[in-house]
Amino acid sequence: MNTQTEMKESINSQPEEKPLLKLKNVSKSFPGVKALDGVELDVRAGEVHALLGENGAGKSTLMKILAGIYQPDGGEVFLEDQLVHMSSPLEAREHGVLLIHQELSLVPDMTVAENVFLGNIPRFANMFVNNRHLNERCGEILTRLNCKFKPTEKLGNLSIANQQMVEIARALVFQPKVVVFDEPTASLTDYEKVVLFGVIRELKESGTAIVYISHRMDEIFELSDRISVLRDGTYQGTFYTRQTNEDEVTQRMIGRDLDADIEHQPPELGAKALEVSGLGIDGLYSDISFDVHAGEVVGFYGLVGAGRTEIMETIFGLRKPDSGSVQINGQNLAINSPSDAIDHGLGLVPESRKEQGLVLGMSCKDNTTLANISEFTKLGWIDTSAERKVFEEYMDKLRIKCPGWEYSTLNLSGGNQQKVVIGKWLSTSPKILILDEPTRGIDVGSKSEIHHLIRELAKTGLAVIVVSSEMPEVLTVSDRIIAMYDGRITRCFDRSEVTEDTLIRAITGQTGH
Amino acid sequence: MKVQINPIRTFQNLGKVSLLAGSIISLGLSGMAQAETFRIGITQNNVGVDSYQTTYEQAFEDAAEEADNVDVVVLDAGGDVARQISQVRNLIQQQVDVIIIWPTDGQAVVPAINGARNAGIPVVVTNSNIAEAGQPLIASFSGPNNIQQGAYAAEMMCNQLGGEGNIVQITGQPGYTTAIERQKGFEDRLPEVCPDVKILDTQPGDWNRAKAQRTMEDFLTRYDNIDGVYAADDNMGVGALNAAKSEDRAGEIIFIGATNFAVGYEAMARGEYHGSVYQSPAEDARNALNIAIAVAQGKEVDKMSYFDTPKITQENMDEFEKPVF
Amino acid sequence: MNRIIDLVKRQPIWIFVFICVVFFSFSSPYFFDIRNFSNILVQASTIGLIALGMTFVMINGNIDLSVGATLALAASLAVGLQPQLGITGAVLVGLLSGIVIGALNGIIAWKTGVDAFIVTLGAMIGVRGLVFIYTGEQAFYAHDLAYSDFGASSLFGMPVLALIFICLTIIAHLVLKYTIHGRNVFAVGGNRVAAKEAGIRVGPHMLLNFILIGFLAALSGILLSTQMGASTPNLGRNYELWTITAVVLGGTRLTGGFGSIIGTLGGVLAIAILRNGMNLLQVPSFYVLIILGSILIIVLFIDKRFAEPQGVGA
Amino acid sequence: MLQFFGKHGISVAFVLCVVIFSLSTQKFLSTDNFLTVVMQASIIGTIALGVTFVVIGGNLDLSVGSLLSFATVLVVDLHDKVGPGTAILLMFVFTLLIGSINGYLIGYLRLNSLIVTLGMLSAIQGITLVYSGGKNVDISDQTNTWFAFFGREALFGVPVPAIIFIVLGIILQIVLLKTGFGRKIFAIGGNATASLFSGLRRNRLVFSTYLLSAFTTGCAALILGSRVMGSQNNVGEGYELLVLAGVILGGTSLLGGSGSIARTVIGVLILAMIQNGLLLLGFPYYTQWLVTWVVIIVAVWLDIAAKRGKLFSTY
Repeated sequence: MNTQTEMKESINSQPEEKPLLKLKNVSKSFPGVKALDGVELDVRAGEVHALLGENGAGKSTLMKILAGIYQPDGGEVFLEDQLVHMSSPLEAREHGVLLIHQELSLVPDMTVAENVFLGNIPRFANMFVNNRHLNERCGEILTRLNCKFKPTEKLGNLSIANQQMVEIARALVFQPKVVVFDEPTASLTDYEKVVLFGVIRELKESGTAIVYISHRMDEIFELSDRISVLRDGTYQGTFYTRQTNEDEVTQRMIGRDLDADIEHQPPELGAKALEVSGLGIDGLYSDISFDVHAGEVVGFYGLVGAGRTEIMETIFGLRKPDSGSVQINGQNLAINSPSDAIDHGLGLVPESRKEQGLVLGMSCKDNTTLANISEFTKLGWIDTSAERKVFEEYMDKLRIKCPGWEYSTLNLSGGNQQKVVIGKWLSTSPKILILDEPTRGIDVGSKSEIHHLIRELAKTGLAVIVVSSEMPEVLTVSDRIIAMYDGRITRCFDRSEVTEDTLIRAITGQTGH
Repeated sequence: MKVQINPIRTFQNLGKVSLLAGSIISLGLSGMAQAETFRIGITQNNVGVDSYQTTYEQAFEDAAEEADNVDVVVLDAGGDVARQISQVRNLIQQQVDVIIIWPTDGQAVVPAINGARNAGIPVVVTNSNIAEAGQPLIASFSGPNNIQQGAYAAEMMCNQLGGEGNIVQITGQPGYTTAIERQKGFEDRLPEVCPDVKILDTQPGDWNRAKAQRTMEDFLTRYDNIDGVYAADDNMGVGALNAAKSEDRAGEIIFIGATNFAVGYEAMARGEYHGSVYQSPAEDARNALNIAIAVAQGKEVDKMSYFDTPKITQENMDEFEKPVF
Repeated sequence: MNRIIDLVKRQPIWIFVFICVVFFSFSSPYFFDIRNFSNILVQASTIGLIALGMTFVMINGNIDLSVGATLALAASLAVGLQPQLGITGAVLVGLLSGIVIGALNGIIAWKTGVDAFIVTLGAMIGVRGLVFIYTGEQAFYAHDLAYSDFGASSLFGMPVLALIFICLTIIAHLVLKYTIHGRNVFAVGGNRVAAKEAGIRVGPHMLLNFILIGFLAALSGILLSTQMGASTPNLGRNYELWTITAVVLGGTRLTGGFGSIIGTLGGVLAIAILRNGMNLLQVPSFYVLIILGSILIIVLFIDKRFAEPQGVGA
Repeated sequence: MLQFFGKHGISVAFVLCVVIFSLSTQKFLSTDNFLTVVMQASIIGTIALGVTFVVIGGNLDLSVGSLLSFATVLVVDLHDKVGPGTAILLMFVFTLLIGSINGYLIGYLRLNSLIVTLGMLSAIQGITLVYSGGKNVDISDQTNTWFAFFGREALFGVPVPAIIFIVLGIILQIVLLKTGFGRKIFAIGGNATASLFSGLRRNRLVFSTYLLSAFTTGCAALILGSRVMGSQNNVGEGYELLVLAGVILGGTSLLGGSGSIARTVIGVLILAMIQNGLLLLGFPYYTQWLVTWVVIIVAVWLDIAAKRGKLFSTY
């Protein structure tokens, strides 16, 4: 792709050798866990320094130390050769170190400008808000970022991607020396990524040091100058991006070889499990028709906001359609609630596992049996030992790393949390399983495990729908891919006929096949 | 002349929907008949908190219906001083001829009464008196002599105990003049008639039977030698009796109350309850209304218009009708 | 014109206030009268002053249940200490007591991280205990008539209490809308973590708002006691509930991050006008309770129907 | 240390209360007094059992005080009119009806529970007054009615109110921990959205928690009505906050998703002991309020501090 070559060229402009930010032998412990153990890092002005590691490897902890949210137990942080102690985000900011969160830390009810200047609002007479100055300065920054929205817009009305831009705008207010990006593309589509990368490139050229944290290997290789790898809280070395390759860093990161790519055999199609015809909700999506057979995986690919999640929620009984029908196993069924859906053999692994997937305060076992607790009860009484057996069965099958069935899901890593959610649905013995962004924010190792799992499930005769914003993912797991744009299905591909280019065209509305 | 449609009855017939309509009708009617009549406004303490106040309100409205020349505005402060003050303000603004006030608090309503006086509206205090400072401001007080009632209770207690013993006292709501006066009357009179009767403890029962019952339970746990209980009204007195009965100690204790309630009257008939003070809310209400009318007509009235509240005991209870509340 | 429509959309409670005014004006000859309106303002001022502070605290995502007890404490001190300290001294001590209780709530909420609901529920019970201990269950009377004269006085034909309420409402509106502190109130309530990481000192910020509401509750109690020339230990019971009701009617979101002083003023006036109007119509007090309760629920229902988009039932 | 207090703080406080009061007054540590404490706690405690379910489900119920007044007035008033059996039946029918209004507004219409139950607090008070016409209600023949069983009698030397409280407590603790219903209540309180996505019928579950709190309030009204053999219209005023204080003291989080009936029972008993002990020591009744203030905040603080791993918060 175009951008790739451009990026490669820009690296030729040699970054300065002197580190702007240097971490020496940094350690941090939490009760029972050693999160960081003797980590080294040096970041130079004008470079993009990628930080790579599985979930739980200590990236977030390191990042929070940089941003002054945590203080290290041991080791030193140098900024421009000065030893610094950053005991709060405020101090970190004063030192010129800024963090851009994975989970947006914005205030939805306030305006864009107020968010951009949060905690730093222009004032007069030391007490009052200088509204004109506020909006003008914000306007300048938005122009610099090529943003189309106004400073006075309410933040909550913006798309996730635009909110991400507001986060970045916020960092620019301080003319920072170091900007830390934590998974900035997690909720962005490929198209929006391009815009973001442009901004990062601009920052870099103006001499800012950038720490870029991501799970996505392609992004890291596209964007970064150097890569540092963490594993289990320990430092695994730094590599020049040009002199390494995906296999090497992956090996460093997970300490083992990833399974080879999934082989695709044409699926053994069973009966038509799900047939959707003419489904529509005014203002969200319209005229959605497709079917899924037992034993196949259908991928839904499109931009965030294309209506994919809403369709799945409708099928699952969470939304009422204005038109159309859903047939399951050839029967026309009215599904008015998730419990109806479950009764008819549907399962939905939702988009956001922390908000929609898990009751975080409950144990792994309790979460696993939540969707079909009635099957474990006799006259209202829960048969705990039957529950445990089922949980342990899925713990083995899905390789969930969980210290015990009583263990709270709150403390599991993202990948293991997602596996618990999948286990929950598998324990209901569904006929049709919908997975919405099943690997968002999950490290490479778990991701590949989940991909394998999806293929295996299809082989056992399950009908599977995978909604994803990542092209590699849909390409890896799907037998067929349905592309969506703006609430409509633009094209339906067989795996054999799909190319990256046609797929991109289909989801950006360029439907000239 | 009957101008006031009893809102409660009207609403019970018409239901909640026509609630406001009902009021409008009643107001319209009263407006038509206004020419020759006095408008008397009353703000009560807390109707519904016990039967005495509710019976009073009904008796007041009935008496107003019977009288030829009055039109009444009946308000209820719900026990909240601030609300009572704003109700007095509202009555001043409506320019009623006389304001009757049943004080939520003996002292806090004084400035409001002063405000009424400054607006040229005479004020009659009913049932529970206001503080000394307010006395020059009011036209009259109509109600029971609560100090006297406390003293009566002390005398009855003394008689029943035969001159010596240990007693506990359950008072009314703290800060409320009736409660303060009954306590004062009791505590002042007791040493005069019976120097050997000792008050072990005093706690409030807030005019509430359940609360008084609970307070008595605590007394019973704490003291092994309770010979008598003085409760500031029968409602609380019966609560104390209940507590003693459940501990099987009722037989050894003398119960004296005030404001004879039906439950107290019945307990007295069963021989479990020993003395009280007979006080009729209907008489209380009629007395207040009559004085207010007299004030409105410009007649001379007594500054202190007490109505009779005699002692009632097991011996003389046949002379009294069972209270309706 | 559009601005007016917009305002009505954002402040539905004012439509309700308007309807009430029209309705009562037609049903009672005493309602539409400048003296009645100033009565309503005086009546609204007690709950209203506390509600100003409550708006800050609730937009902050907190709540304060201890205001009724604080009000009683301040009133008792301001009246009870007059023989020793004189009016000015006693009033200052009363105001100080409100600030101290507010600061105590704020510091506990800040340092322990216990939810404000629980912190102030405890204070609501405990401060009432303090009132009873200090007063020995007695009502206090202000012997100096100047004290209660103040409560009854007027300036430019308006009762002083109403003027104080109006002035403080305007100031509170300006502070919330145009100062840095005001802007931070929304930031902290909208996203506490984000506010903290943006360098807003969340703890001290919330402390300041608790002090503000403590001060306003004390002021409200003292002004109420000037109307009575006295204080009673039971003063202000259930006021926390009516204050919260007024603020919620005014559109402030319970979870924080959204609200306005204008809305709160509307909520306070709505309750005061309803009470006043129903008094004038002689609606029996039993029904007043039912009507006020139902209106609260109905307004909440309407607000939810129109304010929130219908989406996934989550 | 902190972890220990977080986990067992409430039990420690309970033992501490017993020890302190026993050492300071001889009357405290006796079977009689203990039964008095349990009996006095039984009304608030019984209500608190149902409210614990509401709070675990992520909501609040401030209307229970008014509802207690309503139920007590109803059952006492109907006792003489239709006989005790029918009176109890009708009382439960109407109490559950009001509970279902709460449940409908909060469960099905999704209105905020604090405000709805605040409105209901006022409305139910009004309904009670309209029903009774503002008068006290009494049972005329207090000795010869089996209605006396609930509040005045004892089985094997244990007062019936205490038995109702404890037995109901045990049953509901089992329901909470061992049944699918209890599990689902934890789930909706812990994460309503995830529960919905897991096919739990949130509407119905929230609705049922309010039915449950109305039911336990009805049981409390039986005890109260039978003990007093009469009722005033404001008899339950302020109970909602005492109930809530007991639930909070028991460590149930107001955010929902965690809590326990057993700990609620201990919480309510501690409050009752503080009251009883201070009275026995001769302190005025209002000193208990100060102690309650301190105890509530310290208890919740320790609970949170244990979860946080640090005594002080960091904002």
